[in-house]
Amino acid sequence: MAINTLSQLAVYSLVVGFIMTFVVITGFAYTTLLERKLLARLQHRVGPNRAGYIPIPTRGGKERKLLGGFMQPAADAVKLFFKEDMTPVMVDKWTYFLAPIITVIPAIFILAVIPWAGFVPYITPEGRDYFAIAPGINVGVLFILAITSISVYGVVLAGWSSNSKYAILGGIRASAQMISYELAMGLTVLVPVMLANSMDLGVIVEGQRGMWYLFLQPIAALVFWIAALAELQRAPFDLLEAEQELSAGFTVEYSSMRFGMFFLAEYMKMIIFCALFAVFFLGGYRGPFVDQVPALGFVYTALKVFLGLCVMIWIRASLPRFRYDQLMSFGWKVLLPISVVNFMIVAVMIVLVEEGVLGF
Amino acid sequence: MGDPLVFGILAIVAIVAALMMVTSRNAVHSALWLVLNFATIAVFYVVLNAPFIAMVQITVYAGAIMVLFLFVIMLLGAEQLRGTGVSSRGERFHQAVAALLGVMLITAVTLALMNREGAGGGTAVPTMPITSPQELGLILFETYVFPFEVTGVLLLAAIIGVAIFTLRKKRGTAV
Amino acid sequence: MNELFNLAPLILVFPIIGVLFNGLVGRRFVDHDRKTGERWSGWFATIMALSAFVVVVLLNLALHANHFHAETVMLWDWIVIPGQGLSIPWAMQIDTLSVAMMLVVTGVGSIIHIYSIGYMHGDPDYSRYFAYLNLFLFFMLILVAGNNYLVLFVGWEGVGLCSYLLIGFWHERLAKDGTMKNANAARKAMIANRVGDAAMILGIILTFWVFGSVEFNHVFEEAIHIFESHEEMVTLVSTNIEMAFSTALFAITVLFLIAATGKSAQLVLHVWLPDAMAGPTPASSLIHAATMVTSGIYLIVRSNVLYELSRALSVHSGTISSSDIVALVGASTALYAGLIAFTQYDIKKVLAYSTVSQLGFMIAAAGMGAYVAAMFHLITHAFFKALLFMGAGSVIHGMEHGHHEVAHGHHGHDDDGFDPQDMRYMGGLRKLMPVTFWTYLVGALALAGIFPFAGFWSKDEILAHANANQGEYGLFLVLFILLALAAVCTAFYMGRQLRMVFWGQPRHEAARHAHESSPIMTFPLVLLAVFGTVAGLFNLPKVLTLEFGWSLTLEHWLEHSIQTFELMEEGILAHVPHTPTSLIVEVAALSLGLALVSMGLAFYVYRDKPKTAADPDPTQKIPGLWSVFGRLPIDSFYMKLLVPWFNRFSAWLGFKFEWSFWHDFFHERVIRDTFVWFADLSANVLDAQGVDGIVNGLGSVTRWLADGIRVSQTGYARTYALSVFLGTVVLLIYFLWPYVMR
Amino acid sequence: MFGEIIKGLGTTLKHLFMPPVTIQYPEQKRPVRTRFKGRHELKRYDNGLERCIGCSLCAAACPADAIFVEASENTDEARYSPGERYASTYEINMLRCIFCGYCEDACPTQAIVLEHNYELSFYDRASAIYTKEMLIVDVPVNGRATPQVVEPGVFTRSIPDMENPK
Amino acid sequence: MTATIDWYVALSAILFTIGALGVLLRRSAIIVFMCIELMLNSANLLFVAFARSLGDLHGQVLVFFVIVVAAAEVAVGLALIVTIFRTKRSINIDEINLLKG
Repeated sequence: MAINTLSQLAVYSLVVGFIMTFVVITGFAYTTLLERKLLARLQHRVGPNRAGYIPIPTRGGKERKLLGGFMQPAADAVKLFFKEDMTPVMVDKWTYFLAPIITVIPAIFILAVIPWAGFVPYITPEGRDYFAIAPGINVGVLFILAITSISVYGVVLAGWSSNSKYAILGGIRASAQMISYELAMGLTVLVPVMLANSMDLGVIVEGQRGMWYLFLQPIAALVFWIAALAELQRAPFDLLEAEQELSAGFTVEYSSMRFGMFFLAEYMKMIIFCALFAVFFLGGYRGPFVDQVPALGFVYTALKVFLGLCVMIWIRASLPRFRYDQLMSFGWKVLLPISVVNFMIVAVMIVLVEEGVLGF
Repeated sequence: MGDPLVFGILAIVAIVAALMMVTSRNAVHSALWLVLNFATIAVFYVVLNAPFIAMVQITVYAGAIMVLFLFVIMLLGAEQLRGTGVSSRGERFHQAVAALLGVMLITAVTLALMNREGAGGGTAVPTMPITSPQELGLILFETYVFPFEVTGVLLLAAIIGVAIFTLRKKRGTAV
Repeated sequence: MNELFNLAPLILVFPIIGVLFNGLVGRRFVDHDRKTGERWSGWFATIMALSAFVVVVLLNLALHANHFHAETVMLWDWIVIPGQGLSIPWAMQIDTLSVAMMLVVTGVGSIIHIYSIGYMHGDPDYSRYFAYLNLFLFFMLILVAGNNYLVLFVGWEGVGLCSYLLIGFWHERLAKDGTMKNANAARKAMIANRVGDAAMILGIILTFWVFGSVEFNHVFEEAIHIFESHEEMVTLVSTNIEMAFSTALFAITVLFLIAATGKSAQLVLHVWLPDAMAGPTPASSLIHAATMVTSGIYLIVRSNVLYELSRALSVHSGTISSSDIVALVGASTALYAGLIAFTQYDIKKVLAYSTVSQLGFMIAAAGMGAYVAAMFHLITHAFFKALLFMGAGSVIHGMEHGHHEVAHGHHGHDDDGFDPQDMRYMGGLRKLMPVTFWTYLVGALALAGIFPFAGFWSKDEILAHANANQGEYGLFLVLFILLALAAVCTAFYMGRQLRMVFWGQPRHEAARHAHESSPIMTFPLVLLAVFGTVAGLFNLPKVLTLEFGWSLTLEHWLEHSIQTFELMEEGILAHVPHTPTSLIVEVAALSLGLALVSMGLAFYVYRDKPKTAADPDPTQKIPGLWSVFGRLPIDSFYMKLLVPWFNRFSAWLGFKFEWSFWHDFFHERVIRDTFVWFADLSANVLDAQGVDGIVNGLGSVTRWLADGIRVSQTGYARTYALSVFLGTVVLLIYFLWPYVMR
Repeated sequence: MFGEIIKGLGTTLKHLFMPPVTIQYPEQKRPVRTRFKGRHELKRYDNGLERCIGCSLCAAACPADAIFVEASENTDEARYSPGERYASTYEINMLRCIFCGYCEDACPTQAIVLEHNYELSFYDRASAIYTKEMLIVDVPVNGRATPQVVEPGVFTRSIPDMENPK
Repeated sequence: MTATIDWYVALSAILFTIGALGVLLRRSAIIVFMCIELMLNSANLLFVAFARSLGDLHGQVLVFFVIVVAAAEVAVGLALIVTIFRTKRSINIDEINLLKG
């Protein structure tokens, strides 16, 4: 099926988009399970193991419970859907309703440019560079930065419209944090862009044929990872939900599936940022034999995303939360200077190599 | 330069958003409508084969400028004007003149467009490939490198200015 | 042209940023919060120096990429007089010679910056010091980077200024006899240097007159051109005076030599350098040992074409050439200063005379035509002499701390005339300050010319040069003997110093309590010690038949900017003294042997002397040494004969001419009275009636107009916006009118 | 700073490979400590008579005001407890109770004791009020259920010396 | 049929007029400010449309500059509004008439 016309493109995008969104939403559900289970194990616990186990009878009348908890996400979903959806009296209605939606949409948007695999012949025989909803966009990285900057709205509006002090404090904290770390992240993302000489994520992945940028630019990778954690509001940067101070930050007045949508957005963004980290620094869908069997790309991407998620959860289990002023000064006085200097060094090195003064 | 259907839908969204922005009572709602308007214009940019500018539009306008607006509105608690304020003399006159000028502007542009040679939209438009950031960057850093540096200085001046404006002395009143 | 050359102006920009920072705001930082302020002030300056160093390294890479071809980076037209043929650009010449100097200046400079952070800790004028240091780097880089004599002269004066400022850094300090020791030392340096600078100005003027330009390349091309065409006479620019070419060349080169004797402390203008040790030790290390004082050598090496032409002309006519004078001055300075160093007790003064002596070596080498050897010795000397000075600084620091501790231990313990710089109070510091000791030892061995250290190779190259060419040039035998004796002296006084400072028993309580300096001071020492050990590799000669890949690196490197080599290849110059490219074993063995014997002798003579600080020095038994050299003959000559007469003349000028005639008569009567009369006229007549009337009238008119117009200013932003919008619409309709009305 | 972060991550990673300490609660229960203060129980004497005499001292001692006691007269035909009176109503509001144990201390007959049952859960507020029927323990093996018909004059006095009535 | 440059000119004119009327009619300084942004955007749209129509990129570069300048302007403007609010406790631009003649 060659894609020639606009309508075919639209159909392709719709189909792939639907599939990817479905996959990621399912992934979201099981990421919550992964988080709960792994966190439990890191803390000597077992985690949820009641919903949906496979009973295997053993001798002696007892039964072993296999895969305990694999229906837990479904149970959570059912719970969230059937909880009472409360709307406080003094909220700004329209904004209050819009905020969760505005939070989820950017998370889904970023999906569009992520290359999940190389060129897969069964789906697209010709003309496509890699498998994504919108492949071959020449401003892919900018698109990501743009959409990330949009996602502040959900937080700000949720905080403001709830008409609650906790909520607005949480919202302002969260958005200040996101804006601060966006700078460092944007500057760091430019490092792979410069190395690959393109903003197309597929080209960036292909640029890592020889060596992952992680090894070429460990500092950039570290800064990106830290900034991504801050952007996701994950531990140790999860100030907005600092339970001790703000109860739950901007989500405090939300309940039921509206609250669930904030949750959904957070976990989808976790998956997406892990995928981005893989694309920028871990060689994306590339791995052994991927040139012969492009479909392997899905497996490699999934593996790398899984690895990233595990590291995120591990970090959450290990590190205590930052204080707010520490967070801000870390972002502005440490991370930003490091990324600026690193950026400048990389730029100078690239020029020197191109001028032939330095040779590799 | 775009399907008429696409243009129509986008144009209607843009105009409605602009109108709602101007007429909303609540400043936060105004800001949100303006964000919608900016997003629509960004889509226009994509339609006009300028994806880089579209992304800059979203990043800077929607992502930075409007968030700044929202911050200020929320921090000042200035969603709505308090009190009636001073009613200036000749309020009606002012409004009438403003409206008249607006109508004149649109009329003039419409008349000019209708009377233009080859009006009516049949003109052939030169095809332009989708702008790549590289091309734009080359122009920016070769032809316009001096203005580019000047904008850098401008931004620096703005940063310093803002810092001085909003700096509160430890003691005493505001500036 | 490689784009990297465009970075060249940055080497001036970075230091000047440092100067501005430390000069304008550094002091506030330091006064506000001592600890953080010092960190900011010191490290900011250091980072600026390091940045300049990085840029120089990049320039170095650029030269590599450019196959060592020199590049001129034009900054702006500096002095242009249209129609007179005078056009002096402010341009930077980036060639191998200037980059070699820049590497030394910024590299050693950066290390000394780091050292200073520790050394100057706690000084009330911390930031002023770093401002001076960066200013010095700025001017020094102007000096070595300029592409003409005038820019070089700007740097020349600038470093002189910095030298003055840094020598007098503690200008309030008084000596024990109440004289303003430091301030006087600074003045002395300034005045001694002025003599050389006057010669420099004359030399530049003469250069311009003879060659019509001051740019190095033009001057040299023109000189070669005249030489080749065998013109006996040259016409000075824009005059009709004619002058013999050989005379002109002789005059120019001798004037430059005098300039060099001023800056590089050669006979008879050397007197300022030992006194300059009053400044902070790192400054002595940077300015008065490693970089500034070598600018005289740089000047001569840079002008090598003129000196070689002069030599060639004199060979032709059989007279003594200016190059020979250069070599003689250098060699005799080397020996003279070396002998004086025997009689000094101040640890820094010994090093200062040693510097004078080593500079004599370099000047002698340059005079003998061994330009590469001169530069080689300059570079190695920069490393180990900076190391020695900073080591001495570390020792002084340790002694001061020790003294402090002792003084705290015994309250009311009176000061017994203790001087932390006096070697007679030291002794046995080997164990107490191990890092300082080992690095100092490396520096001393390098200076004395002991085998694998850097000084051996560079000094040996000079001696070998003198030895190899003595058949052709009779004078070189004399030079060889003088220099060999100077080398012996070097080894002896370094042995003496090592023995007195680091071995034996402590001769004062302070020395017993001395302790090692902080890591920020010892780290630069170690760094420089490494360089002092391996710097010989830069220009290793071929040994017998062995030839290493890196042999003669410096020579191959400098070949591209010392035109003498080209002249020789092109056959324009027939007789040029040539440095042997391989090691001459006899000379090397002789110099090494002499050095070892001399050093051993020093260790033997001082094995247990002096026992106490008051003991006489063993070398006082040598007749003539202390009675002649110990009394500093040239200093005494200046003080006894020149200064009193000069003072008398100044007093006459001051009292009679300046005061009686100029002030009392001319200013008071002629100028003041005339002015008073005129002022009276303007104030009472012109101003009161004419000007005031006009101004008041204008004021009334303006007020009347303003009263009318102010009604339009409602103060409402919207009204103004409305008028702007009105204007917009009107303009739009005006432009669209042809379409609208069709 | 980074060294410490890596150290912390290492510590948690080490714990990933240790077996979990979780106890599968409804199936497995951990025994509580002997002095654990759980739900109250109203005790009986060996012969089946209730210890509580309805004196309301526990209600007076309760800082949370969780106990309500109403006393009635004993007769020999329908005897609940030794002595004159018994608690005809005894209610504890478990939502108010803070399990401080003051009632235990106040009780003159050691009738009320905080035992080890901690599984207290309710679907509504009303069911959080535990009545006497819910609190009182089962009749001991050799005893009889209350009210008992007893010989007159035997149990005329309540028993403050904490002994079973003879 | 395809959308031509005329359509964009018309759309831009409409947006510009709405923005201008907002500036003239609203009293809240913040909304006035937002209307100015709207006017800038209508001009930007026209730049890009003409860049497309004329087939050269300089229009887009200009838009880039306009956006940068707008960012600086908003930062300073909002700082001004905050400062004014601190002293006057109001952002009604009709109350800010110190320059009245």
